[in-house]
Amino acid sequence: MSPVNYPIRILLVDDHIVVRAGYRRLIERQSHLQIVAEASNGEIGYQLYIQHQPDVIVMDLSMPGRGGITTIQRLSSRTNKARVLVFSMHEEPIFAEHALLAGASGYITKSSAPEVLVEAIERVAQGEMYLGNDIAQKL
Amino acid sequence: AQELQRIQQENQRLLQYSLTLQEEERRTIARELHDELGQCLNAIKADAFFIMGDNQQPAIHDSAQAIADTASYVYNLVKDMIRRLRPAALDELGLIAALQQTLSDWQTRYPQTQVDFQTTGDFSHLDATTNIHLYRIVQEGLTNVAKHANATVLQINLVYHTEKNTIQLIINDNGNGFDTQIYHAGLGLIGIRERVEALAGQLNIDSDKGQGMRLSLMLPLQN
Amino acid sequence: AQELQRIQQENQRLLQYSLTLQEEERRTIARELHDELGQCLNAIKADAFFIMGDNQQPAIHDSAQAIADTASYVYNLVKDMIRRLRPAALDELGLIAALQQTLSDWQTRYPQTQVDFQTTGDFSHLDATTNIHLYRIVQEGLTNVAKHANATVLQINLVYHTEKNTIQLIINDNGNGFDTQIYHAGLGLIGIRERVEALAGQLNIDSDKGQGMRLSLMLPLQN
Ligand SMILES: Nc1ncnc2c1ncn2[C@@H]1O[C@H](COP(=O)(O)OP(=O)(O)OP(=O)(O)O)[C@@H](O)[C@H]1O
Ligand SMILES: Nc1ncnc2c1ncn2[C@@H]1O[C@H](COP(=O)(O)OP(=O)(O)OP(=O)(O)O)[C@@H](O)[C@H]1O
Ligand SMILES: [K+]
Ligand SMILES: [Mg+2]
Ligand SMILES: [Mg+2]
Ligand SMILES: [Mg+2]
Repeated sequence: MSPVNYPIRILLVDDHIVVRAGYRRLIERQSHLQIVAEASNGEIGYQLYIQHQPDVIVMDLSMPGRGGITTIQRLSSRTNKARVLVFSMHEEPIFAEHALLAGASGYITKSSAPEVLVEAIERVAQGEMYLGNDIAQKL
Repeated sequence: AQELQRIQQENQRLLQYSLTLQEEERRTIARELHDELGQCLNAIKADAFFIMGDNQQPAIHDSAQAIADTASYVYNLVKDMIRRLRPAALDELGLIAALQQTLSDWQTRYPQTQVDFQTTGDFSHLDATTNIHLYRIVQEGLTNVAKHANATVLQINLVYHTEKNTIQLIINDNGNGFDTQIYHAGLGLIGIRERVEALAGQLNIDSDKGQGMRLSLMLPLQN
Repeated sequence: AQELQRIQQENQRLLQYSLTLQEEERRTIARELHDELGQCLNAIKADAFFIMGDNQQPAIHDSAQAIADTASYVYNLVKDMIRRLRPAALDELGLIAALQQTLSDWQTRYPQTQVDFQTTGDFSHLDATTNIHLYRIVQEGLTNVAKHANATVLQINLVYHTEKNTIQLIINDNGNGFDTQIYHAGLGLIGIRERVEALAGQLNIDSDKGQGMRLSLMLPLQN
């Protein structure tokens, strides 16, 4: 576990505007979490990571253009500091396997309860690995 | 004879075309369901949870709970439809990952049959059409083994022959088998034959009563 | 020659079969979406409105509003998907009613083209396959007129010839036309040809630059 500076600074990468708006509402209600930037695809997400150096990147996988997995690969080959929490619709464990191989620090599905997202962000910010229950069971 | 060949080529072209269109449509529907419906339902659920957590009035709590339950119910329905239509892993992670996932799901459902999946070569550059046809053929092969074979071992072998630029797929079980002289093809084997034909490939089905079944196909790759 | 005929029949059978499967699948998806989703989304919206009416906390009001908006958005999306997949009127009211509905929607969207729809005979006993093929052919014809013709008049004529037990469909516009010697068939005309072939019918396309286009087909009816 590494020490964490609060608030935890978050970059949200998801192509779906409804999802971003929903999770922004949720995260902003937590006083110890802060969204510093939002991106609608992997390319912009990568640029914004460099610009803002957030503590955690909450990353969707399926996005038009450069998707989540290639963006994670690109981030991990640039720095070992990027902590990516994958937040995806996909519940098949093969997606989690590929994401972790690419260098992600965590994987939760979008059907998880909101507390799970908050907890996963905290744990990943502390340098731990985090897998949602539904995925961990299947792996 | 020339006329015959022309008609056979035309035949193959039409088949290829209509299978491709169908798979394209499935992909579009699956994507829409996935990208739009699924995500919106999750967003609705998240807001409902928030209301429940933040509010003590029982009437409001009940309504929020009802919203969350309905959203979950619809979500599961949509997930099921998506799975039937098109495996997301195929487009996003490639043929091998999609097959691994499908085989591991199948193995969980049919633990009495031991599945052995082997690949030789690099399949990351297959075009989308070849991918989906190979995937569907394995899918039907699995359904048939579950339905008819009562096998203890199922081997699936995917080989890329570099020198000949062909792909070979073998699906082999040690179950009941059937007499290839008198069996009645259902929609499954016809579908497999169609897909192989659409890809200008060669299909072989070997079986006999009590001898298991071996389906083997060769596909030439373009370029 | 006999071999040729056999292959052509086999060809037609496969085509018919795969088109039918595809339409079946569309129908199933449309029905599932229709029967489950619409009602559930309305229930979610009703609960969200209840929460908004009963609660003053701004954060809760915002969440309930977001739920209602998202549910409406999804509802419209689903309605759209269903319409694309399968015209409800076709199964429930028959071919003529479905075509009337579709033509009147089209007319509203393209008021500059005057649509004239005429039918002769009774079409209430067509089988589901013939219905859907005829419907899809008209649908593609309409799309093409909107896309390519720039016509002021569009005539659609559906005639049941009792003596020959055949159906004739004519789609005729007075727009740009095209040179039938050099045009490039897209998916639309190939799809029409496929459906006519699957029904063992005859297709004629007459057109020339500036001469409008006339698509005419004859279908033999079984029994
Ligand atoms: N792995 C297998 N082991 C034993 N028999 C098989 C196997 N695969 C196919 N068969 C036999 O071949 C027949 C045709 O298979 P096919 O998949 O075409 O049709 P089906 O499975 O009976 O029905 P459908 O696939 O249309 O649901 C089967 O009914 C069965 O008798
Ligand atoms: N009603 C029409 N008036 C003028 N030109 C037409 C008409 N219908 C078809 N065409 C011509 O025939 C061509 C082939 O039509 P087709 O429907 O097969 O393809 P498309 O409409 O171009 O593309 P797609 O249908 O695949 O979206 C068109 O590109 C157009 O040039
Ligand atoms: K905050
Ligand atoms: Mg996405
Ligand atoms: Mg079968
Ligand atoms: Mg067209």
